[in-house]
Amino acid sequence: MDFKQYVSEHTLKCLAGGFVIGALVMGVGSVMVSATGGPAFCGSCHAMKEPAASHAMATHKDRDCVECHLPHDNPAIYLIEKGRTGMIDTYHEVLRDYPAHIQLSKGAKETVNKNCLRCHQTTVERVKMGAAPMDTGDCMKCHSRVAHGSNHLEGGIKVE
Amino acid sequence: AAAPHDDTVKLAKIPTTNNAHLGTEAYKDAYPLQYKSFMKNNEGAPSPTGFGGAQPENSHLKNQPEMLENFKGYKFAIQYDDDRGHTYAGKDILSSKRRPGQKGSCIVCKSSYMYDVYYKDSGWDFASKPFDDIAAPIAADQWFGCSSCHDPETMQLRIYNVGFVDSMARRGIDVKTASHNDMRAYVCAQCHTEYYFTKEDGRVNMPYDNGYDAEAEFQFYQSGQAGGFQQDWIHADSKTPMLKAQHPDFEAWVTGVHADAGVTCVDCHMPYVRENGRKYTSHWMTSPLKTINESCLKCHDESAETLTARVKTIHENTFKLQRIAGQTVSKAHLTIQAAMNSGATDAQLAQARLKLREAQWYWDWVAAENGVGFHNPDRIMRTLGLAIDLAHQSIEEANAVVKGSL
Amino acid sequence: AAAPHDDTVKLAKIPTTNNAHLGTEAYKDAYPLQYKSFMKNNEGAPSPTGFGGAQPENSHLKNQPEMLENFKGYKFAIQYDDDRGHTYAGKDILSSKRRPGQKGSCIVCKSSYMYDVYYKDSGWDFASKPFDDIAAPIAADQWFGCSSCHDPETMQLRIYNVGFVDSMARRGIDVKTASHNDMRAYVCAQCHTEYYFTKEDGRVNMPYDNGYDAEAEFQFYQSGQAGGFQQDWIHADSKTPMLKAQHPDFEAWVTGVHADAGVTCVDCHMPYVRENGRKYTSHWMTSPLKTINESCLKCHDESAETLTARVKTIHENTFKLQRIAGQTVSKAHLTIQAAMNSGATDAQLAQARLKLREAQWYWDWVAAENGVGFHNPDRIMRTLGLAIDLAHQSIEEANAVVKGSL
Ligand code: HEC
Ligand code: HEC
Ligand code: HEC
Ligand code: HEC
Ligand code: HEC
Ligand code: HEC
Ligand code: HEC
Ligand code: HEC
Ligand code: HEC
Ligand code: HEC
Ligand code: HEC
Ligand code: HEC
Ligand code: HEC
Ligand code: HEC
Ligand SMILES: [Ca+2]
Ligand SMILES: [Ca+2]
Repeated sequence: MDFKQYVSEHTLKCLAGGFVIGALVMGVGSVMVSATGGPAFCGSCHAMKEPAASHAMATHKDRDCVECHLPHDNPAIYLIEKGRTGMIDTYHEVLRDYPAHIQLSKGAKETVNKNCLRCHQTTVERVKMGAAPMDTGDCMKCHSRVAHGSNHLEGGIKVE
Repeated sequence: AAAPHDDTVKLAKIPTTNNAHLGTEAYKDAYPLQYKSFMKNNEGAPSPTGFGGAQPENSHLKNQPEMLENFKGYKFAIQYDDDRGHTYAGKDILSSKRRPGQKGSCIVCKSSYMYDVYYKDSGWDFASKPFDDIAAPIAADQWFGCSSCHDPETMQLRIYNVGFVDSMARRGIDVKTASHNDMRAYVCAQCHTEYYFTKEDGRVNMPYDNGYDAEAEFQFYQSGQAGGFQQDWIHADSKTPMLKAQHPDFEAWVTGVHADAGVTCVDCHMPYVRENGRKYTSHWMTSPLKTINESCLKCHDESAETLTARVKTIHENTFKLQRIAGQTVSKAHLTIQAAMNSGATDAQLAQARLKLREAQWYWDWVAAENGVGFHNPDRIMRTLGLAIDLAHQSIEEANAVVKGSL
Repeated sequence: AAAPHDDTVKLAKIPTTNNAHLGTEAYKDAYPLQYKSFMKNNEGAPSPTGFGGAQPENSHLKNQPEMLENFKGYKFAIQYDDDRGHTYAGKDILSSKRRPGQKGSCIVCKSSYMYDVYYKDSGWDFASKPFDDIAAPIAADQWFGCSSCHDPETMQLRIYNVGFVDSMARRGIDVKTASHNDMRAYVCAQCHTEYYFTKEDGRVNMPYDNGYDAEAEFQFYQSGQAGGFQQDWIHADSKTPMLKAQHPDFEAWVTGVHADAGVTCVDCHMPYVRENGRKYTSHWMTSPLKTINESCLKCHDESAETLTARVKTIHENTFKLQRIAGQTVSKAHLTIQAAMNSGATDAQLAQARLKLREAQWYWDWVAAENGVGFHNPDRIMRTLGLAIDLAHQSIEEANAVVKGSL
């Protein structure tokens, strides 16, 4: 029996499992929160191996995943979002139905962009994108590789 | 839509006395970084690829002598140079041997005086008046200034060339509501495009109605969509009614792979640079390979050498076919002339001339485009392939009229 | 150098009785994932671009009827189909109307039987023997098997086509010490390349000595570097000694933008895929657009739609010039034939024939290449531009001989 079959026959169990993980993350204290935001934890999933490996080669290797991928407007939203995305991730990880190359959803892009500005506001504040990055096609239009290196390197695919 | 920095950058009040706001000096103190980099347009360095560059007197007619034949009977056979920095726009039109006899419409893409003074006052009236009268009041500093791209009051990007606004409107595109990213191309497109002067009132118009490529634009001219305008001149040797193509940089780019990815003229030709850790927009609009780090490597991971070599390869492939196309077109002019000398009638030569007109249009579209293929390699090469085929067909046709054919 | 996943892949002992190791069935249990995906090569789906695809009886001769004229007098005018999955390699050569009369050399790229049995036994001797004799012992399963790319003992990638090894050596490249990345192209290149059979002993050789492009390869054949080999056939109508170009996929790719970046055939045509979270190499070698997520989006940020549309655009631009080139070449054959009928001598037609030979070579180089432009757009388009120019020159020349010219 393959995973897909397993999950479709035990959908409720799996969702519950995902929920428990999400709830755990939300419920446990700040120690747990910081322990589950870095490459070691995030990179523990199959789906996250490639992003983690490419992140390890990038200029931002010293920044935790959540520095970019979770909203930092206020702690409550941070925790809710962490739980919500954690459940989605877990669900698809178990199903193994995620695409060969995961791409950021629109909302996830906005989150990342806001986080770029969190650190780099001063650098960009005198040019148009300082106030509204999404309008210029976003930071990723030019800097998509600062965080995850690249598969475009001369010499072919490095991250495999 | 297109504020260059919304609330983040201090807006300065630019003086308007003597139309100082149409120049550059008036902005010097308020925007020293942009001003300083704009002045780099005075530098005259060659390009690392050996194509283009910004040297003075880099004559197309010398590098591609077939142009002397192809433009025979038209001003472009007298002087036709490679473009250089924006700061030379006024100087170069005033000293060009193509200037004498021109109309006011020629100032459209050389100074926003066109809009801020003449158009605001009396619409396109200036376009049909003698060039020298229209150019006289424009001071050296006002030929190409910050106002060519910025609204002097808000410093937002703007399109002052009303001809471009109207032409885009006919395609259903309202440039007033364009996204910020699109504005980063339109602000260049208003000048870096094919255009013609309408027969009716001499205004500038673009042949975009059927599409942006060379074939769609040719169809525009052929089908009477240009109103009374039918040709730029009659060729001296072949007596063919000819079209001159002018710098379709925008049209070449817009269907290419970079436009697909939302990469605009500004991203390559005006990259962000830094002073004291803060970004500003480079105002040195030149070959991006002179600033390859900021212009290309922010998106590309190839080495500067690999990338430069690739651009050069594209240039070489393009130029190879461009020369063949141009020289075959020359031969077609001479063949038709020889047919005329042998007594062929206009009716007999109609087909050969029509093919020559189309062939030259395709060749010129590429020769006049400034990316030497890079802005859209396979599209440009297709256009050259058509030129070569049609020019030969014209030669064969003219021969057949006089000599018969197998 | 080229271990597939080095120590991570468990090595199985593959039986060699009856040369089972030259087939696929013997590997089924040891490597089920690769075996299963290899069997997908039996699927016959069209490509999303409308070009290429893997349908049976997708006849080039029907889609480009000009080929009937251009290959007149040669087997390719009888049957010439688009390629399909590797599992058909044996079936298709055995049923091809081009088979009768061929030599043993034809099995080189259809089965590693060539190397593992014949070559190991007595070198290139098999190459000049009758095809049917040489093919007889090869079982259905052994025509194209895992051993076409893998050393059956080590499962490392290997190059068994000694002709390719020798030809690369003449360029100073020792494929035995190639990097793993290079092997991911060479393993395909050994078959997906232009080749000829030497006059001397019928062995397979590649015309790489002067470079990989169509112009360098033509120069190779012109300058006598191919030894006694001078032409593939004499054209039935124009009596021109012709060259047939064959699938120069490797040569097209190797000077292109993807090769620059180290992107190999395997990266696109055999992407990594997953089963139960573990990666393996897809062995369904077909249009990468059928697996665009794995093949392209791992590197590209554009959407699947944008990317497919872009490939299609490149195909369309290429095919537009390819048809023009092919049809002009046809016309040249007929024009030279007409000149002969009007009494022109071989000496008078020498120039016209030489130009036609070169023109057809360039056209065919692209028509036989399988990427329809994508593997190297501007290089391919340059090659077509040259074909169009030369074919017309040939027509003009032949006309001039008989009719004179202006
Ligand atoms: C400095 C900011 C930053 C950090 C730190 C970061 N990322 Fe990303 N992440 C990005 C950006 C930017 C993208 C979009 C890349 C693109 O568009 O190609 C992205 C994309 C992704 C994607 C979508 C797949 C892809 O490659 O585009 C995943 C999954 C991901 N990140 C996971 C992670 C994980 C796991 C970590 C920690 C190991 C991490 N990220 C650390 C900024 C960051
Ligand atoms: C349980 C395994 C697992 C863990 C742990 C995990 N991920 Fe993921 N992640 C996945 C899967 C599976 C997907 C693909 C979901 C899909 O197909 O939409 C994914 C998708 C993503 C995306 C892209 C989502 C989108 O819609 O744009 C980001 C960003 C991401 N993960 C970041 C992280 C970060 C940050 C962490 C650590 C806090 C993390 N992941 C931990 C399995 C995991
Ligand atoms: C948590 C803080 C933080 C976040 C979030 C962050 N950065 Fe950075 N960034 C840094 C620091 C610190 C450096 C200096 C390099 C270093 O020491 O890691 C840096 C360096 C850079 C550089 C220069 C180095 C290079 O790779 O070219 C760029 C460009 C950059 N960041 C862009 C971005 C973008 C775009 C994002 C969002 C995708 C982003 N940063 C998110 C902290 C951050
Ligand atoms: C249109 C292209 C483009 C976009 C969009 C863009 N950048 Fe940049 N960025 C650049 C270029 C070019 C440089 C390099 C300037 C230099 O090296 O002087 C740069 C440099 C930087 C640097 C400084 C790097 C260093 O070495 O110190 C940071 C930080 C940065 N960008 C952050 C951002 C952030 C945050 C965003 C989104 C709000 C963004 N960028 C959007 C083009 C872009
Ligand atoms: C050929 C067009 C053009 C000309 C001429 C021009 N600019 Fe700009 N300018 C731009 C573009 C494009 C931007 C980027 C705007 C954006 O993305 O919003 C820009 C941005 C700016 C900005 C915003 C900050 C920054 O660096 O991005 C300032 C200030 C500015 N220009 C001042 C000037 C001054 C002063 C002059 C005359 C010396 C001038 N410009 C001439 C096209 C031009
Ligand atoms: C629609 C905009 C537009 C109009 C109208 C226009 N130009 Fe230009 N001109 C340009 C652009 C853009 C360039 C630089 C690109 C190039 O040279 O290809 C240029 C370059 C030039 C140059 C320098 C290079 C050369 O060709 O020698 C001269 C001189 C010139 N123009 C004269 C004229 C004259 C005379 C007229 C009127 C008949 C005119 N221009 C009308 C846009 C325009
Ligand atoms: C008002 C009309 C106008 C606008 C707007 C305009 N240009 Fe130009 N451009 C010209 C003219 C005219 C020249 C030629 C000047 C000369 O040769 O004397 C030129 C020359 C150039 C050159 C050649 C410089 C060299 O080094 O050879 C580049 C590159 C260029 N423009 C890019 C741009 C870009 C990018 C934009 C938009 C940000 C832009 N232009 C907007 C009219 C314009
Ligand atoms: C992806 C990058 C890119 C984009 C986008 C782009 N260009 Fe270019 N452009 C180039 C390169 C590269 C060259 C060739 C420079 C060389 O060979 O030195 C070039 C050449 C030119 C030249 C001639 C410069 C010279 O050296 O004489 C002009 C003018 C020009 N481009 C205008 C434009 C305009 C207008 C647009 C937008 C409609 C545009 N470009 C979009 C990269 C770009
Ligand atoms: C903002 C991002 C960006 C910038 C800036 C940029 N490119 Fe690109 N370039 C792309 C994208 C996206 C593609 C399409 C292929 C891909 O997805 O990687 C591409 C494709 C190319 C290709 C292959 C296409 C072809 O026509 O052969 C070349 C070569 C290239 N770029 C060179 C350059 C050079 C040179 C510059 C600077 C003058 C430049 N690019 C600037 C994003 C960019
Ligand atoms: C047309 C060439 C070709 C044929 C035929 C072929 N393979 Fe492969 N195979 C490859 C390539 C290329 C790789 C990737 C090797 C690398 O990068 O090291 C590979 C990899 C493998 C691997 C290593 C694991 C993996 O998935 O990357 C195994 C096992 C394998 N092949 C088995 C087989 C079997 C069994 C057959 C016959 C059913 C077969 N191959 C037929 C080209 C081929
Ligand atoms: C150097 C390798 C090589 C040699 C030698 C070779 N082929 Fe092929 N053959 C290929 C490749 C690669 C393909 C698939 C690509 C293509 O069809 O363009 C192919 C495809 C075919 C096809 C299917 C498509 C079609 O053309 O109808 C037939 C039949 C065929 N070959 C017959 C032959 C015959 C007969 C010979 C001997 C005269 C021969 N091959 C010699 C490599 C070769
Ligand atoms: C032993 C010779 C040989 C080798 C090695 C080889 N091929 Fe082929 N290839 C062929 C032949 C022969 C055909 C045509 C089969 C037919 O049409 O009957 C073919 C067909 C194809 C096709 C067409 C499939 C379709 O769907 O239309 C693709 C794609 C292809 N090969 C890619 C590759 C790649 C990638 C490699 C290397 C990993 C490779 N080949 C290695 C001989 C070879
Ligand atoms: C960057 C990706 C890429 C690389 C690298 C690449 N190809 Fe391709 N190949 C393509 C695409 C895209 C097509 C067109 C497919 C279509 O239109 O459906 C194609 C078409 C083909 C076809 C015809 C398939 C069909 O549908 O009939 C063959 C055979 C082929 N390639 C062989 C090769 C060989 C051999 C190499 C290496 C020497 C190679 N390719 C390198 C992407 C690639
Ligand atoms: C391993 C990385 C990789 C893979 C896989 C890959 N590409 Fe590319 N592609 C590149 C690079 C690198 C360039 C050069 C431009 C750049 O640097 O972005 C490029 C350029 C391109 C271009 C612009 C060049 C041109 O010729 O117009 C297109 C289109 C393109 N790729 C399509 C594809 C398609 C379709 C596929 C899948 C069949 C594919 N690529 C697979 C890395 C890759
Ligand atoms: Ca120039
Ligand atoms: Ca096929």
